[in-house]
Amino acid sequence: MNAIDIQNLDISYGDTKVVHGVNLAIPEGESFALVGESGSGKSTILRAIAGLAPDWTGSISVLGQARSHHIDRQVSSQVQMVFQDPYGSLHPRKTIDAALSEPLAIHGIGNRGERVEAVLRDVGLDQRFRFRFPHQLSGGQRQRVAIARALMLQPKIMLLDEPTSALDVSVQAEILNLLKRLRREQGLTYLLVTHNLPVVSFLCDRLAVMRQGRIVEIADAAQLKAGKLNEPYSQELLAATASG
Amino acid sequence: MSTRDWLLADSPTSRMQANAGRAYRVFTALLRNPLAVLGGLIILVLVLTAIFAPWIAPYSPTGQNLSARLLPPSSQYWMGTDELGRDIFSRVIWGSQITLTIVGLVALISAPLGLLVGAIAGFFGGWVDRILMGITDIFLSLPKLILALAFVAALGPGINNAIIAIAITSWPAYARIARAETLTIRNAEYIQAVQLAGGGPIRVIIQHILPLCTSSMIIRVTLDMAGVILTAAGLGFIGLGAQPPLPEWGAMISRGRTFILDQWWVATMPGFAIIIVSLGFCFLGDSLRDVLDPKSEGKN
Amino acid sequence: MTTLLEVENLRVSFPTNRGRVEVVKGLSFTLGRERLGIVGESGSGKSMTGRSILKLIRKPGEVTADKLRFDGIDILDQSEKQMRAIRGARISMVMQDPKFSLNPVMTVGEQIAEALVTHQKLPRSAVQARIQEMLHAVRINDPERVARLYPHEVSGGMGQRIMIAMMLIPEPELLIADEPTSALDVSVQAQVLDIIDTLVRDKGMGLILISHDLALVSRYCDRILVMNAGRVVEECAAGQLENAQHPYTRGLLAAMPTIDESRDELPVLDRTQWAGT
Amino acid sequence: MALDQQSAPLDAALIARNKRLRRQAFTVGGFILTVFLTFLGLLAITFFIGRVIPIDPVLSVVGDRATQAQYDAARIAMGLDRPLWQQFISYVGNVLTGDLGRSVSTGRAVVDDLSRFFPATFEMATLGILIGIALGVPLGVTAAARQGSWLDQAIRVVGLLGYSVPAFWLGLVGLAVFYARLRWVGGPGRLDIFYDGLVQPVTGMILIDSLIRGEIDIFWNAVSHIILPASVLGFFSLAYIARMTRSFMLDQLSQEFVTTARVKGVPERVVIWRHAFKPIRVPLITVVGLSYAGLLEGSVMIETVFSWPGIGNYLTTALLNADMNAVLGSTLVIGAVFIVINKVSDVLYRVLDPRAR
Repeated sequence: MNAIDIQNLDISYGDTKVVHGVNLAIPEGESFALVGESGSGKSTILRAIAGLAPDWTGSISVLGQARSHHIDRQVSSQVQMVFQDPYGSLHPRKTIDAALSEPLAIHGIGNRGERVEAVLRDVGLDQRFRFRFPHQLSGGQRQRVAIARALMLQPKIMLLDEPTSALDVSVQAEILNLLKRLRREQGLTYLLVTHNLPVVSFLCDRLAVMRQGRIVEIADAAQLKAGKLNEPYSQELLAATASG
Repeated sequence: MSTRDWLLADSPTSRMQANAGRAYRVFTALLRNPLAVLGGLIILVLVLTAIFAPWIAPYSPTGQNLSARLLPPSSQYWMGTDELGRDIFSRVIWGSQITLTIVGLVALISAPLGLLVGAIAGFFGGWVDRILMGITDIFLSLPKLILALAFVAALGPGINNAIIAIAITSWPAYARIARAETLTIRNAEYIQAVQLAGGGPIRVIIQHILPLCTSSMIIRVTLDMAGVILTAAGLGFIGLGAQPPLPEWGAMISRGRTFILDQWWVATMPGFAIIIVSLGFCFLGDSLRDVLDPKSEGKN
Repeated sequence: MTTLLEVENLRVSFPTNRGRVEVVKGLSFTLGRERLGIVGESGSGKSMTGRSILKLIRKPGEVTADKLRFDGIDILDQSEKQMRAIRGARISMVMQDPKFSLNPVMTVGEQIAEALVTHQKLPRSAVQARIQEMLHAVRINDPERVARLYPHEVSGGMGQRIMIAMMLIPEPELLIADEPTSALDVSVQAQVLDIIDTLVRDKGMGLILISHDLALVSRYCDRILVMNAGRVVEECAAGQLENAQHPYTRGLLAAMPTIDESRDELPVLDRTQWAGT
Repeated sequence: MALDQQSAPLDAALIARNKRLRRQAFTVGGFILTVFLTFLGLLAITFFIGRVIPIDPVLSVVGDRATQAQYDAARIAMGLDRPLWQQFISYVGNVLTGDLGRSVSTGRAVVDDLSRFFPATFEMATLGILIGIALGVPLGVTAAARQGSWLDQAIRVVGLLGYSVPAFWLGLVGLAVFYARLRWVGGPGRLDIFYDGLVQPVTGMILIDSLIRGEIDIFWNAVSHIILPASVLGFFSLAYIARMTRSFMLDQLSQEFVTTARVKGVPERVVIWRHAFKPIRVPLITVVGLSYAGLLEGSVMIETVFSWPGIGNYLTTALLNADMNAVLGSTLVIGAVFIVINKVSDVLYRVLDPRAR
């Protein structure tokens, strides 16, 4: 059974179609990357899977079940998302504890104090941070909280939308290590959106290169590492990365 | 450990301590702002005056003394007397009750109404938004004072009708603000995160959107109170607000009009009361904006 | 090699609730007609360094230095009026995001013309000719049309090329480029940097390239300063970056994943190691 | 690839232009619709106030000593026996044909009254807004350019006073000081009594009419009368405009493109006026529009104080006499002007801002 199965997916924002006929199959336990420049539609696919971009046609199924066009409670315990901007993804007036307990409260899960403590340990945050407000944390610490929040409902699949692109290199390394360790320990499936090929090389097994709403090429990480991507556009991206 | 240390702790150990700490930080930030302190003091004095008016006022606000008509300010009559020999200072003191009632009731009626309408319109969007905001926009593109005047004219003069008229004309502004705020918050990633965790619209609106709207509402309502005081006084001045012999400040100025050239104090003194109280609300509102603005949150 | 810029013990500070905080803590370097890269993570003080050279730090910020000389002129001694004759004409700066650094209600042509006529009195036709020429130089093929556009009508990459044209048209001797490509897509980045590189070399200018990206700076510069927490921790020739000595620089280099990544875990900076330096 | 990079923005610009045209067509239609709906809303509110709220509109016309027969006749004559929606339609029809009923206190048609009184209000409010713009904009810009200076603080306090001083009180104090004590200005009314009625109205605005007729003495007399009420009104628009200008300017001055201008070596005067001020001209139009509309409201109070024969004075007199036709007529006219000013500033905003174009 595939973790995520996408067939003939078209997504629109208002009048404009931003994703055209995308097919993807991601087996359970894999770490898969969507790569492309801004406007290539890669984030939109994540949002459609999560239910945040409801205007699509085609089919999306998650763990064998067809996905509806909206957010629903069943799916929320299977799929969770981590956003790009660690400053915008935490409510400015809520403590870390409140942000982390909320998913438990929604699903009526008890024992919240202990679970919050446990997840903070998992993402490598000291218990001192538990009752702080987001503005008292650094960017990297906030991103750890965002990851912890996504883990609260023990999902199988994590949608990662540029999770390190707003962070400094040294902090990026910490978050990448954390993501890699969590995947190993909890057997997660990752769908990562990024424009950074080295990050893909470190974290992912396979990748799809996207351009203007279409998938140009699907390749193995080994191909990426060897610099052997097939399509000219993929080679362009590769060249830009190497020169930059 | 002192209370202050507990409040300012870097790593609070409970949710309550964290929230108390935040409230304390906002409070101390206000205390550092001289205009906020001044505004707060003025409003505090207004409230205390209204509560203790019977004990503060040296004379009755309505008792006439025709032998002491139109006396200039003196040590006996601090603000002089009016054409019926009533002590203006006592009347200004009692008038604070009327002003406070109007301000309080208008705020209590119009702010929650506007907040709710705006948050619902902003969150749900679509036709709900179009209908609610259509009504709001019609009200907003009409002159507030004139509408209030027309309403009072139809309802009949009096303080209760003045309050209703002002409240009817002031909620749309709050609905606009609440909607604009909701729209910016609605697509924030932390709201999407709650929705992804399965949180429904009621939870999102009440627990996440309203708390963020309220601070800008508090600021706006505080600033608007000056306008409400002026409108109420204007209604009183025209003769449609509080009716004689109630010591309403606008009505008192209206009475003093006749004497403005020779007995200036009759009209001037209640005017100063209006200005000081309005300025108090303005000062507090202006500095609340500096302190509560979420954009400056990280700085303190 | 002539010395263009001398900086000795540069300090920049800002007041906060907890007293004045220094964001640049005693920076020293000299620059000839060469390409110098300043690298650092956010908060390292690299942008403030660039802006203090142009004396753009406004109150309540404060700049002090034992020496801050451009071509023998003491920058800190210059009046605001004297500075205006230097800014644009002799030292110029390209900023991060053309979306914010171009005036939204002036056409591209007006903004470029302003940069030129502020410093040189020229007949109108000559101004137009120079603008066309400059837009060509930044590889814009239809300059007449582009000059009439408003900034919101051009893409990010083109916006940044317009910014470069605007900053180089009065032919300054030193260009400061502050994260000139971090708001752009990967494929456009190289193009923009190539244009800067070509123009700077052709005109024999000095360049200070400020960036968070070690690889990028080492490719486009001759010499590199690595900054951390307001101080320079490493200074070396761009080619010698692999042999960097300081643990912070080494840590940064190691923490970056590579395209042929085979490590199972990225080494993480141990910040206690150099906290004392 | 270089070629491709060149053409992509071109295409993007073309697509954007087409989209903009389509959006504009939609906006013109949508705009007319909103104006229409707003006017309908105004009519609905005045209808509601006039026919629904009063306990018994018939009684207010026939008086409480009328017989039952008289009462019923009046009720049918006023159309009150018909369903509410029919009454509303005939009300709208009346308004559209210029029939606002007869004023009980003046005995004339409300429309005639309004057209006589409107020019006086218009003249005073226009002078007021001119004073407000002429002083408010430079003060706001200066305050922002020297943020934190004593001048900035002073302008801030003036701005807050504009929100806190009752207009009628300021008018009274102004009369007491400048007219009664200092004798600098003329008193209440538009002219001294012995000039009254000497100028044949052309536009209805005395300043203009007296100039047209070449009556320089009357012109100066009119100036001495209008200057105080217009200045009082001007003070409020000055306060508002200065406050808004200051906050817009501070916002602009913190933008990155202002730094760009400074990097170019542009003089500070040019930085402030060309770079920071130019982008806010468009939002300032909205502010001026709002302020102008606000002055029409403010004139209600001011005209009462200065016995100024304008709509405000007419309205307050009607209010005290419970002359509902006159009240609703004035409300309609002021409301309509208010809507027009609001919508015109909206349109100007779209036309003048290159980003919205």
